[in-house]
Amino acid sequence: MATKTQEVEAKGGQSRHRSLGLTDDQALRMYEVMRLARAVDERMWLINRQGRAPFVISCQGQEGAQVGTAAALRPGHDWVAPYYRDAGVVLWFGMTARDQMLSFFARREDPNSGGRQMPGHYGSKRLHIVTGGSPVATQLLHAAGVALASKQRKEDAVTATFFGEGGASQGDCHEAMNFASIHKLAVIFVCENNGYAISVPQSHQMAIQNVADRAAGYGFPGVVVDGNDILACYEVARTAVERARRGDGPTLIEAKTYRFTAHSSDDDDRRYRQAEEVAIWRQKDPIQRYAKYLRESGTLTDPVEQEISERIEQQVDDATEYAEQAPDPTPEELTKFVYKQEPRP
Amino acid sequence: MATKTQEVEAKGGQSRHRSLGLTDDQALRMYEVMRLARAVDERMWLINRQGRAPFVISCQGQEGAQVGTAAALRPGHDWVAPYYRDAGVVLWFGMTARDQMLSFFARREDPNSGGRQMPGHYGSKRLHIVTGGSPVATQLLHAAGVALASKQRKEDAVTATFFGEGGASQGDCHEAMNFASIHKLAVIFVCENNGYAISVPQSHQMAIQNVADRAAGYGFPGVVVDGNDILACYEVARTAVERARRGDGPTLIEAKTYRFTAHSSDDDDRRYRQAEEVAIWRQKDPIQRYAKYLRESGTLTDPVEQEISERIEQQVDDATEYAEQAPDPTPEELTKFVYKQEPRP
Amino acid sequence: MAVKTYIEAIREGMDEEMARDPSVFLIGEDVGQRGGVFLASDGLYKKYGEDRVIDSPLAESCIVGVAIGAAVNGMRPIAEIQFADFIAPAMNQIIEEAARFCYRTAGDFNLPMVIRAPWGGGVHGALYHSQSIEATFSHIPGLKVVAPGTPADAKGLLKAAVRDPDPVLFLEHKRAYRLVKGEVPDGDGVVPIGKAEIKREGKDLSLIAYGLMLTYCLEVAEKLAADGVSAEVLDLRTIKPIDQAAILATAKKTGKVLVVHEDNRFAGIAAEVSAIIMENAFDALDAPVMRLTGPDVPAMPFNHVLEDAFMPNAEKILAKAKELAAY
Amino acid sequence: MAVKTYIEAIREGMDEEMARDPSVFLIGEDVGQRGGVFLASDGLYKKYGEDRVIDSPLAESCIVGVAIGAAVNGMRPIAEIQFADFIAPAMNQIIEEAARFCYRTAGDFNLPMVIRAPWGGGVHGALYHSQSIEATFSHIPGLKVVAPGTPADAKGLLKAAVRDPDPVLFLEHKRAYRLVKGEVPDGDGVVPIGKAEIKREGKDLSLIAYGLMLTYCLEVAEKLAADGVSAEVLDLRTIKPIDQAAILATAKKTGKVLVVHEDNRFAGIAAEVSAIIMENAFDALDAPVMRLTGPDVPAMPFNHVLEDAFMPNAEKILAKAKELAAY
Ligand SMILES: Cc1ncc(C[n+]2csc(CCOP(=O)(O)OP(=O)(O)O)c2C)c(N)n1
Ligand SMILES: Cc1ncc(C[n+]2csc(CCOP(=O)(O)OP(=O)(O)O)c2C)c(N)n1
Ligand SMILES: [Mg+2]
Ligand SMILES: [Mg+2]
Repeated sequence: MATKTQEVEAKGGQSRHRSLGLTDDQALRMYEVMRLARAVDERMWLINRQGRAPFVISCQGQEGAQVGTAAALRPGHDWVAPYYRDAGVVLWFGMTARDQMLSFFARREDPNSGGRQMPGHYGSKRLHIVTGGSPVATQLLHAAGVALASKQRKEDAVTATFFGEGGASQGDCHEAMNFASIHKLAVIFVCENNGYAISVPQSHQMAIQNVADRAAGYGFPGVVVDGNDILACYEVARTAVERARRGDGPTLIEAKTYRFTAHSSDDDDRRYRQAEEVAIWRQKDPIQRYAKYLRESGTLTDPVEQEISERIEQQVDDATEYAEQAPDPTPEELTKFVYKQEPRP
Repeated sequence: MATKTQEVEAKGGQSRHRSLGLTDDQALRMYEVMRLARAVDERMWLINRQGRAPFVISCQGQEGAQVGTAAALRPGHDWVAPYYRDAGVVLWFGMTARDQMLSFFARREDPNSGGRQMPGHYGSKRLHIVTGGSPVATQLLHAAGVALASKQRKEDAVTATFFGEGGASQGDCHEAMNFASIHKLAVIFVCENNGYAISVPQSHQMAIQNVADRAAGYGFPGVVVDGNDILACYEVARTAVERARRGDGPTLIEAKTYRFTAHSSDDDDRRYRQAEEVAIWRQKDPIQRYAKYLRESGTLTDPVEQEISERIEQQVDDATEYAEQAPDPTPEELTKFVYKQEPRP
Repeated sequence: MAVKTYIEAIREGMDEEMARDPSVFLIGEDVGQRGGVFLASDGLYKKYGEDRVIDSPLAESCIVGVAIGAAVNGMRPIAEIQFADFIAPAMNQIIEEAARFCYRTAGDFNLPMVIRAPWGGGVHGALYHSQSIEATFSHIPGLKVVAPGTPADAKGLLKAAVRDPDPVLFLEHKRAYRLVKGEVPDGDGVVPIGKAEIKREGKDLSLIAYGLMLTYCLEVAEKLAADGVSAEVLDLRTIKPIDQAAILATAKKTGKVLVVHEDNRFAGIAAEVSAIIMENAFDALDAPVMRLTGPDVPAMPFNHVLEDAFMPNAEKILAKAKELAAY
Repeated sequence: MAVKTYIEAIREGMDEEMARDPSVFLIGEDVGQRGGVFLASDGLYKKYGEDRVIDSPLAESCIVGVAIGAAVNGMRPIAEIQFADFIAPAMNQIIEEAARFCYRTAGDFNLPMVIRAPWGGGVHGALYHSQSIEATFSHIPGLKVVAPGTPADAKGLLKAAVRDPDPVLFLEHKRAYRLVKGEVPDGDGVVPIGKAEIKREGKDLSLIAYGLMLTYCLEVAEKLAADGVSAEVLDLRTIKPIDQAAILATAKKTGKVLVVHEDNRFAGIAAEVSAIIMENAFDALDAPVMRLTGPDVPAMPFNHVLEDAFMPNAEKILAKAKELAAY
């Protein structure tokens, strides 16, 4: 099956982003958010390896799929129910490097959870990011519920939810897609298929090539897209968003991608992945690829690149310093917020 | 989509059963089991309406799908994991009218459960009928597990599991089909689609026409068949069984059918079904239809019909009498068999 | 005040809350056109339309998961699980998601949602239409669990549950639906979550119960009175958060406590009540706290002999209460 | 006898059972090539092949449901749930199916299957990699629940679980995996399910625990001895069926009991132990049975301050034990 990418590349050529209706500024913002997601992540690994923080879980390699799809949404108006890799999604939706680092160091000020959850467990009511726990695929049903509420109130918000191809094996995935389709809900299901659920390769997870093929069994479109081509991701997401806003129901987008790191800082991926395989995918780095396109299309110049790099460096430094020094919660906070009794401290 | 039935009818004409490799005797046995299932069920309603037993749940209308598919299996060698409507399946697999009535009256001798479960909750290790509880769709995973064990031991047994289209909405259905396909297990998924989950019509259960279309999303064939045409059901099941025994993996058979009665004796289907709709389907009674075929093909004569009727009448009378007088369990049995400590009483 | 059945009170409670607040809606299997398999929502589909009374697919995780999402986005869903016995497919959504939303976000998210579940036995429901689930869910921090015993409490607690900012598991005893009748105050009689109530004053011993067992305990108290034993009956009403003060007050008052429930015994609510009294009123006890509960058997069999053997009833409670009184 | 870690003992136990009986197989997420996320099954995939060490899709209901079916058809599956926190999607299969197969068929079907689940906290696992689940599952009749505290018991109970005719939930404490070491008998040392063990004799008070808490209680007993308090330490080992005789024996012997667990308090195992003692040894008590447990908070936060605040440890146990001793 030809991927969307090839089509888009054929169509758009050197000004693909403009032919997709993206201004240069927008195209550059997408680039910067990808890079910021990557930079924060890389810094986390560094700090983790120095023993200054116990746990990292990465977005690296999947930023194209994340930022590309998220960019088709309206932050603050639309909703996202992301999963733990979706640094790119939540940064697009308004989280900051500081937020990321506060969560990484599990500080009291961590906006996701006040230091209660592991990094990667995003949530912010203000930013319309539905809180996520660790059990995979539960968020697909939450997304359907959020979209149901929008429909009940006749609002045009779209809800996008993100998950790995591993999560697609869960019963909740089936139930969510079925429900969203019955009610023609404005949901976009984004499967970031990186080929593995921790160590388990796709061939042991399913007997099909494309998760997207399941959409037909629910009565809505499924599309496969090159997840490392941010503009291709943007394009299919934009189509899905339009469809959803029209009231025509959900779309399943399967973004074929790869994770560059081990599953998490607790994992050793050499036990189940060949170094060659990882190397091949590193060649397809969505950031490099997009940078190349932006340069070739004249959108990204050296001075701009320089500025972006400096901004990111500065943000990551600032965030790290700020968060590392930020206070921990006090032991008394342990028993707070089991129920919604009190205002947030 | 053209149903299998039409094809089969076109192909087989007046001696369809012989062209399917069924002897006259086999064809008549199928007829008799359908009729027995129906007769036992009708008697149960009678007794229930007289207040002599608290609960009935019926096979009526679905006997063609049940006996047609079960007849493609080898009782005692193959396995079934049926659901509560599958009187036709379990009678084909060796249960008797007495067994049915013992369960109906919840007697100690009830082979399914010793009087513990409601009627329709079949189970017999000896007969290779996997015990069923009430939660729908759990049995699909059990069937996958039974088939996995057969595969692990390199045995050629096939496992068929049966469920309503309502059950197909459960996460377990997804997980079972996915797993069975990954391991190419010898499982046949038989969905008896009667258009309703209690009161909820198919249109509120899914946004697609055919449950069978989901099979593609797992990588195995899905077929739609006229569930009221027993020979068509037999044919598709036979194909599925052959495929399974060859080691080529599962098949999903969706038998379109209808239930003639309310969901159970506790239900009032007039709250959600039009009398006309029920009447139309009664015209398509799988037993009448098969009888007509058997007569027209010269397989069923008046004397044979007479014999069958007498045999059934006698069995149902005997079973009712025997079971109604059979002893209840004693209160002491309440606490037995929480664990497998003791031999069966 | 008018006399109503327990199920009428619940239906009225839902109806009034839906009329009061357009963000309240109902979702579940057969709740729409059918009006629910017990007719708890009879008439609401006609009155409020299919957007507010949603017939879901046969999928409990879906029902609860969708309700969570809707609650996130400003609605107040009432999710019906057709029988408590079928709540297990939704446990991941209830235990790992709903119960933890508030805590895991340090209060940023909260879920105003109700999960209604007809529960309990004595209705020839057999192993899968008779179960008690309160211990399982009460053990989970972040959930509130309510189990009214009277029509007035059922209606008042349902209203409280709908208005509560947190997920509430609302247990409706199936046998109480039509058996239990009582006066229900007119108007907006909200009964607070977390407050037990003494349903009968007494001084010799205390019977602590909830749900259908309340009815039986009141019967038993009447019989004990005839024998000259004065029994106090404490109706927990809310199981979680439990009203520890009320439990300790009655324990200290009478010095003898019998806790009654249908749910299995091991690590059940009676064990918790016993442990609470042990820790906080040990010196006030004149006898050990006793438990009369369902046995540790998977559930109530279909056969009536076995069902009766499982089910606590007035006779069994009376015998145990007499044992306690004589201690 | 050699000294081994807790996780080595478990790995050996599986290995030996798989070697002994060809019907034993392992199924779970990442159990194959990866050897499990904790390496509990490291090497088994190579040794026994992919038919007997099955990497399942990411679907817990599938893992357990398939194990049930395989057990029906003559196999003895060991199903691994990667973290106890992720068992909830399988609850319907465990509670409503596995636990009820034997009962609902009056013994015709039984399920020889083990569900292994790494559980407990103190490993920076946060809300979803720290949970305790024993109360939830022990409440369910038809399941056996085992929670060894030493390598020898871990191996011996694993063997017993594999050979048991009924479904056994086998809880492996994550923090014990590498922290807890001990002598493990050579040969086929099966430890019977359902038997507690006194791990240290004493006469002034009893500490009752299981899992990782055993290690802490033994530490505390040592410290108490230095203070002249003789503490008996009873290791439950099996939580369900619970060894009531052993509990009552130690309670009657010392008259003072402290029950310790990480799991949430409300209707937890400590409540059951307290209620059992209340009912059967009331007159032998010199003090109320006390509980030291995890608080009723959804689970252990990631931040180390909050994690420490949640987790019972030797210091907290010691303080409570002194309170009990002084009662
Ligand atoms: C219900 C559940 N079971 C197990 C886990 C443990 N776990 C965490 S991530 C993961 C693999 C997820 O794979 P996938 O969905 O493909 O996402 P990816 O990490 O590849 O992006 C597993 C098994 C979990 N989080 N939730
Ligand atoms: C998990 C679960 N939820 C709810 C029920 C209650 N219930 C029993 S049968 C049924 C409808 C089943 O519909 P379908 O699967 O289509 O089978 P049919 O009765 O139509 O043959 C429902 C909702 C159940 N048995 N299990
Ligand atoms: Mg993946
Ligand atoms: Mg149906």
